[in-house]
Amino acid sequence: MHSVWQRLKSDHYGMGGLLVVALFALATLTVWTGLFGQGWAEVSGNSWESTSAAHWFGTNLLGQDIFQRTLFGAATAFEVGLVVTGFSTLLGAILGGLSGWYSKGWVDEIILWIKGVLDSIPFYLFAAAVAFALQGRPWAMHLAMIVTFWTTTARIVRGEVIRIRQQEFIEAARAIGLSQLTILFRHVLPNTVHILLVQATIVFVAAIKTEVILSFLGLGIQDGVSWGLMLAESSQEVLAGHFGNFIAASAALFLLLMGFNLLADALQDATDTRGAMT
Amino acid sequence: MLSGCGEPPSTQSEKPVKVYRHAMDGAPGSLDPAQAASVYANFMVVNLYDTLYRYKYLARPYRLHPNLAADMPTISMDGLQLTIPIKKGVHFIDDPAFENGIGREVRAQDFVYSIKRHFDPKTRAQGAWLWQNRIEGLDEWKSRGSNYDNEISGLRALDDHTIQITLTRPFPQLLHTLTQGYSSVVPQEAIDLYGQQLSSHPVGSGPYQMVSRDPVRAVLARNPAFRAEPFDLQTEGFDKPTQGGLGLEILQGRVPPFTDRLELEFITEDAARWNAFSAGEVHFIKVPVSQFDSVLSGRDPLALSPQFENIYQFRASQDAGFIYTNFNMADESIGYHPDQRQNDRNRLLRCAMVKAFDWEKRNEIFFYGIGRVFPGVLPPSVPEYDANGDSGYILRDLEGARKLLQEGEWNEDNLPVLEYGFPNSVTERQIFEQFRNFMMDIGYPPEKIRPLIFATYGDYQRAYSQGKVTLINSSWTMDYPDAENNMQLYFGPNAAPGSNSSNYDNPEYNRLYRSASSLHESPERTRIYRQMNQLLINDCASITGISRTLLFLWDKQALMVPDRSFLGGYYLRFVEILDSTTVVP
Amino acid sequence: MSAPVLEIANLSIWLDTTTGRRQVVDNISFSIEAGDTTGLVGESGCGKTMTALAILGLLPASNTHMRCSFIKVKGRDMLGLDGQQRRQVLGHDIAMVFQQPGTALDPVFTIGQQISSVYRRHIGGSRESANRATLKSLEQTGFDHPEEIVRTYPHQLSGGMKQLAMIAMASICHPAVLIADEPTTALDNTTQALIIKQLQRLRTAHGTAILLISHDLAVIRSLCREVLVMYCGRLLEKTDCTRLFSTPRHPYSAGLISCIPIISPQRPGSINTIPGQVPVSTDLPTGCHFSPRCDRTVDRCQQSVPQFETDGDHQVACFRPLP
Amino acid sequence: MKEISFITRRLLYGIVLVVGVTFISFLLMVYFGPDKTFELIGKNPTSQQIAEVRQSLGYDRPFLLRYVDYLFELGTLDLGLSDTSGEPVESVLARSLPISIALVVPGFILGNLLGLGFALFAAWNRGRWPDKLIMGASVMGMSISFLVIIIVLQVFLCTPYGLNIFPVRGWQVHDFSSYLHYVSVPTLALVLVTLGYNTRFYRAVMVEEIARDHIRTLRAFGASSFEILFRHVLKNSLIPVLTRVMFSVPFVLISGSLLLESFFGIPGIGLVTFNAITSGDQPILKAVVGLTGVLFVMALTLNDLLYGVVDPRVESS
Repeated sequence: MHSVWQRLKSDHYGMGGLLVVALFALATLTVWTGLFGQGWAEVSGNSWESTSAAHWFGTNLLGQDIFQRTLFGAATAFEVGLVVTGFSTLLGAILGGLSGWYSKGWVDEIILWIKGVLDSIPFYLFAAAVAFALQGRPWAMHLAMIVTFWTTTARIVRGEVIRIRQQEFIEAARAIGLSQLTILFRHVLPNTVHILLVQATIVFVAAIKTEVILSFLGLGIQDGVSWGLMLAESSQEVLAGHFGNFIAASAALFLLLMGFNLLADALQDATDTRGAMT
Repeated sequence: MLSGCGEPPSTQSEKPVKVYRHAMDGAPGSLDPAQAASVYANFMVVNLYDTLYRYKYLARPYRLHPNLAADMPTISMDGLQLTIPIKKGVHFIDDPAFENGIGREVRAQDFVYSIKRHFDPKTRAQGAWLWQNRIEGLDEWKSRGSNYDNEISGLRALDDHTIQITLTRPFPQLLHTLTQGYSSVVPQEAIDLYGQQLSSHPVGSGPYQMVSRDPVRAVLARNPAFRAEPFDLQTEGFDKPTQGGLGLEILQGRVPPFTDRLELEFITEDAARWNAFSAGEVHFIKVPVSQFDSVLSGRDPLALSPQFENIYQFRASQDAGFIYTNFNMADESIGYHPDQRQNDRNRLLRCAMVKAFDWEKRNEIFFYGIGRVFPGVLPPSVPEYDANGDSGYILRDLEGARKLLQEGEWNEDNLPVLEYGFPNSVTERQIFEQFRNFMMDIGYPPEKIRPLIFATYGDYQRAYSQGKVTLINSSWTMDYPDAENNMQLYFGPNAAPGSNSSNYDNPEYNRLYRSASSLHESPERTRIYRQMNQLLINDCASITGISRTLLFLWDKQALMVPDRSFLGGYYLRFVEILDSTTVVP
Repeated sequence: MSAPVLEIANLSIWLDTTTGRRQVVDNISFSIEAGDTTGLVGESGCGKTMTALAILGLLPASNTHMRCSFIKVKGRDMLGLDGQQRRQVLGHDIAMVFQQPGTALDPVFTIGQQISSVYRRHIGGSRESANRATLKSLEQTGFDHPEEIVRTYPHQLSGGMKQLAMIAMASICHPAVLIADEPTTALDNTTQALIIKQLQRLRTAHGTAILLISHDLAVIRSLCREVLVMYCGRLLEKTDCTRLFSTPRHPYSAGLISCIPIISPQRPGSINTIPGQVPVSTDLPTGCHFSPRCDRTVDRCQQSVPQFETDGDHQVACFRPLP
Repeated sequence: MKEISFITRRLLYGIVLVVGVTFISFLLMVYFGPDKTFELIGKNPTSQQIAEVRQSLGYDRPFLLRYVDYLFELGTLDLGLSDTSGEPVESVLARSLPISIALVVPGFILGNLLGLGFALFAAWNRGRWPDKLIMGASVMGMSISFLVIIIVLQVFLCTPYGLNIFPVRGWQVHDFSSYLHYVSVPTLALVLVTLGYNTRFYRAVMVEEIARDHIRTLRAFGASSFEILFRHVLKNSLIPVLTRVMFSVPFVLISGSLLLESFFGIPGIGLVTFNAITSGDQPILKAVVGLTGVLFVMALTLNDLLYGVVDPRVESS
């Protein structure tokens, strides 16, 4: 991990991405700790006020402060990103690990079947279905993403576990009589951490993008603000000449996604040991 | 035409096709008259089918006029028996459902059959409530198994061209119900052949027939066999001072429908609809509120911007309905409570919330400030509207609201958690957020007013129909031009799942409603209605209401007086397009 | 002897890694004459393969740097040729056989397609003549049923057959020089012998000069006339094959030779090793790279780099060579 | 024989998958799904009327029975009537599916071809400025939301606030020029949103292929860049490329067209699905999910079979 950080540090684009992500994370923290963004719901001005010292990005139709809403949107994006990434990575690691460890066995077959089924349902339909089934529950969106996003992680982990399983130190662990699951969780899965890290950044990006689209469609966030909701409002507003919501939400979204994409790239390069071969 | 200028002869012989292109802000669902519940479906159904009566094209207030009926009904002395003659020689359109594919004559029996359908569970009909418990023998017919061979004493065809309806009790609104798309005449042959698919395969005798339809548009073509009834300005209620500038005079004596083809575009997004109109893709639009600012040059009086004056006609119209937010009175946290003290406290809370509600701001943000705010359920569009009514109910009074809260010993900690329901949409969410802001101004903690969002309108309806929503944001569109239609919204027995979504149940109100139900519009009834309205206000059962001002804009090429309320789709047959000689292949 | 067909002068190669740039080949020069066989021997990672790739101009441009006075094939300096001209030389005048026959052939084309496209590229002519040449080349390389082989895909052949097919491909244009990079490493003993036999046939039949790269002295001895010993990117000894085995002069060469397991019932299990380990190329010792592992090291060895001392045909880079 | 057993095995697996897909989607979308009862009911209903509507919608029947019916419907392609318009679901699909195909095909093909082209160019110039430029642009492309792309394109190309040269909505296609008129902006949007992903994916594939030993062999034997790229690299990368293409077809058709069609008011399968979601039209939802599942499994199976054509290694393994 230390060498990964060393290599990452030498990647300027990656560090740039990390900086952007860190800035957004900081903004999120200020929202969570109650420093900023608390006035997202409050009407603090008139409709369509332009930018001013009081309203940095102007106000929306209701007279709410767009800057505060953008900040809160960042917190929403991070909240969804963290929860979805955390749980789907965990699920992907465990199920992918089991699947790879018992590959060709019935455990593997069942996990592959579940994976195949989930992969076969168009995502937005699935998200809508989950939203129906969990009518109005705020975590319906999270659940829909977690349940579908683990499959890619699991596929990658499975391949890696199959590879690691054939290595000598695993034979050694077997030879000294460790149980199957102990070997898997103590010795095999920890060796997939670098893959999980890269995959987690990719999932994070996907989660944010999906959150925005689901919220846009009204299947996402319930009470709160999301950049997707701001875009949904703006899709009608831009034709009436009001660009505040649109510019704020799309710029914030672009910056954060760009940051994450650069970081994901850099992480991938930094953890890829093949590049170092002669 | 350009005849003699070297045009190929074929174009001379072909009559140019006149097309009227209309933008609708929603798509109809089923086009089976028995299922024509939405404004949009009704709008189309009355063009595809015939009803016994319609409203006069130009007369305001709305006045009934025979459509398929040959005349107004003959009514018995007790007012319970109506005899209605229908026109002879009216034919259904040609369709494979009929023998040899040729449309047969429309008979009185068809009308009887069409009303029976609403009482047949197989139809999945939605109009039964109009006639339920009103017509002699109809409900019994249903309980005996909806067998079409069984006769109904109160709904009979005396001969092929005479209908007799016998009522169980006076029903002043009956004729209005016979203008509804629900009451359209449907041939049994079509049901036999198409069954449920009649909804996408209309077979009627209206002025138009269906050409094609998909989720974004429908095309209707003139029914060539539609009865020739020359247009008469006087009969239709032409009012020269208000309607003189529209050029309708040239239509006198001509035979509607004036256009050959209707192209109805279903454009739900405001922006897209406005774009389509600006680009000249449609002749007519109900202007989205977001564009009011660019369309109008003044609010009082309403005036069109100079840049549009030369190309568009313009008309403002009061929506036949209103928008309001009900408290769920069946919810003990805010409505009726068995404990008298708590019951009073709840009323104080409701009244405080009513006072905290800022109608001026609501009107300004969502209705461009030109909606009409009124107290209760008697909007300006009904004659019973009281211009001198209790305006305190719709004025914001934060001080007063706080006082009421104090009186009820309400504070941040003991205020109940309220769930504000709405179906998923951007505007609904904004309306909710504004509502929450209004309440925050009297110290209601925002986290105690929670959104309850439903993926579909049906799910929202189900939830409040089962009493699962505390604050119910609704809009009511009147079915017929009679205030009775509004008063029934708070009639106790109509509680959820009925239209009384507030579950308001005031014995006095119920008694007055019953006593007025057999009355036609009259000073006595007006007095009773106003009294009921005041009861509602005193109980603070609902934050109500606002009636939208609609703006219609249409191309000067089109001669028309558009309508979105009771006349609805009936005006389409009278639309004329000038110089529009688009030949459609 | 005839004129040299392959001459390399002052070749140095650097490789960029995440930990920085490091030198992997340090100023080596040698030449091979027509019909001659030269072995390049050394431990894995000493720069043998890099040298071979440098000759063909196949070093990856993105992470390697090369400096060289000239690389002449049949007298033409490859470094002075443009891409088009160099492609005409590659496969025609100089060809290469790779270490991993399993991956060196394109899996989605048949053997026939791959061999005949080399012929058509360099010799031209019709499809039929290319097919004929392909069959002939395969037959000469020892395939009994070449007409079946041309239709097969690489994965349908064994490793040895793939390597033979590679040789058929390399020899179809009768190149003047053939570089064989560990051609037998991945194969079993009998197949090894078959490959060596084919290489010998090439030399005798077409006068092809062969540069055989291997870490296996036994293979070198079975084929080569001359041997170059390489260690950490430098040539340490260059001599006649028989002389190297009888009287190695560089201590490293001597060590290498003593490491060859001698299969004899009298002395079971006597395997010598060179003490110490090959240094990491990022952390090469100053002076003679072998000095830390050498039992004859003197101070001088750690201070300056020994140059080739010429003793007739026997060249050695050592301050204290073995007698 | 081997091939037949291979195909049967694939098909069997496909059926098992379809059962899973239909079960999950049925459970979520139908059993716990939207309820149209109160939308299809008249005002002031009696409890009897509510029961009648529920019965006619089939809501009152036991879960398993409804599920089995669903499988039967899918199997016989007798998909019932839309709860909203009353049209047979088959005819809704038959009308909307071709529109969606016509809508997404140009963007899909262009997005993949351009992606392949850029990827080849970048991979061949790996590490040099064309590579960096293309990769940088791809990352930017990947970072822009589909929503933003659509809104911006619509405003700039389809409204009086921009160039106003394309229609803002609709699909009145009757000849090729009107097709171009309606398909251009959605195509552009689709290309912009997929190009970044495609380029990166294909470049990764190409880079891996170019690094293979047999490419070095080709260069050692004097093959030209053109021959290497277009004959060998391309053919070798066909498997990952085809896999990606095959697997994205059902999703582009449903998910991709969902946003495009609802924004541009195009009456294709995406809009139909969107409307079905927002109005709770279960027969349509059931059909769309079921058929996509089947389509996906077919793509999966076809993909495996195509491997055999493209990669000689598959048939014997």
